[in-house]
Amino acid sequence: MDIRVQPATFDPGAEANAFTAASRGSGAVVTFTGIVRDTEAGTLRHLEIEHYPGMTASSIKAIAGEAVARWSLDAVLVIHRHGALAPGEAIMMVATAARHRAGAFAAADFLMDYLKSRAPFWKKEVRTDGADWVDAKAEDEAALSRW
Amino acid sequence: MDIRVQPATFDPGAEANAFTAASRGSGAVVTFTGIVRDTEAGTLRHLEIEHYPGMTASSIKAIAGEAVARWSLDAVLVIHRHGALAPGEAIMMVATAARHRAGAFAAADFLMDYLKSRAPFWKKEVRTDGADWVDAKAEDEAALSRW
Amino acid sequence: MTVDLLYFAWVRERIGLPRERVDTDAATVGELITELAAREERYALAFSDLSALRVAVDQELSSLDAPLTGVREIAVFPPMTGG
Amino acid sequence: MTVDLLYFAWVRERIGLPRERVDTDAATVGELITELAAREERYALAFSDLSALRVAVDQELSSLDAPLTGVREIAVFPPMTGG
Repeated sequence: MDIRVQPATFDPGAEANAFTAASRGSGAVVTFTGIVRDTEAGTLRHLEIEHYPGMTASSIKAIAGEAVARWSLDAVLVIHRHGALAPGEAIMMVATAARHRAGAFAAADFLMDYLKSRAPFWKKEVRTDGADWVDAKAEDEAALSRW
Repeated sequence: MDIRVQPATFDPGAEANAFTAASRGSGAVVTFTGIVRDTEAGTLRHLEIEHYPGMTASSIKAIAGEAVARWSLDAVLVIHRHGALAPGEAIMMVATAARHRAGAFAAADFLMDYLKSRAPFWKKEVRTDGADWVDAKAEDEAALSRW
Repeated sequence: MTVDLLYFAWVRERIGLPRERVDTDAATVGELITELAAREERYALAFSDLSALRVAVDQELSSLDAPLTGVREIAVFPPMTGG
Repeated sequence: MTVDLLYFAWVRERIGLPRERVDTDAATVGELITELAAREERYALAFSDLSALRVAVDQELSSLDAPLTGVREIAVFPPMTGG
């Protein structure tokens, strides 16, 4: 279980390859990468991500541990950035390795749903025309009921 | 839509990064990588993958086109190898890019289910103690009914 | 009792502080929040819609009816938007 | 009529050929397969369990009751195991 909360950029492809190389015996690796999207109008300066340092890593570890147990994962990786992120930069990634594809897919999907609504991160859009905290979506909260 | 059927090895991480860089505007990228697993007993020499050249690329294109339309994907990539593959090598990968995570996950999951049972590939395990064609699994056929 | 209060995102911005230590006789997290809201306008503003608030007690997600006994750290924030 | 037959995986191995051209009066893919199975032991072996066979007609997945009229290429193979 590899959990990293950091301001620094990371290379999703290199991380995915290292993760796969370390999980020999797994037949299936799923990755999710979240990327900063510009606004429709192209006004985004950056996304500011705040987090709760005392709680972030431990809450992600708890979520990841549940995924490992539930889908018998061989390995799991979560990287989540905080601080100021420019459009096009990777915000975070999740990778899951399992013997078969169903477990790897379900676990990555589950992890994303929980990271969206249960890990202590908050996003603020800093635009050329103002700044606003991103509202949580009702559909993200609703997605948790799938699990 | 980038569809490749090839005997050559490929670098899943580099492909994922290039795919993500080309899909600016997408907030979510999901990848699946299938890897040759050794047998429990460690007897696998290689996996031999046969395909139907006249049909392979066109059938994958049809499946990928359906995924793009159904989940409004910004981009889709499918790489599938054939020939002799050693344990630990990547067999294939799928990548999907969409505005939000739900579409990217569903489309990648869908593509894998269809590639498993509807793209003309056949796997043979060549082991130190013999060789056998891999049987299709009832659960793989059943998985199609999800879509 | 004395408890450390942490604020995040727009709760932090409205209150104007990332953290503070408070003395309280409140029995629950909800009572403490109501007590603060009555104290100053900026708290009233931050806590005006309780349904928009989430709380963590000693770094675990919790709820407004959580008792304060033995608690050292309480965080108050909007619904999380990670991922 | 004349049609190209392609075989893959263990169907190919049992028949001993990757492809061949055959003349037939069969009306459907299924009739053609039955005709071949009656012709030689290796076909009978490859086609003994019709439920284990899949077919493509002119490079599209199809079924045993597909008509042969106008068809140029038929492929016979076990269930696919891609991915």
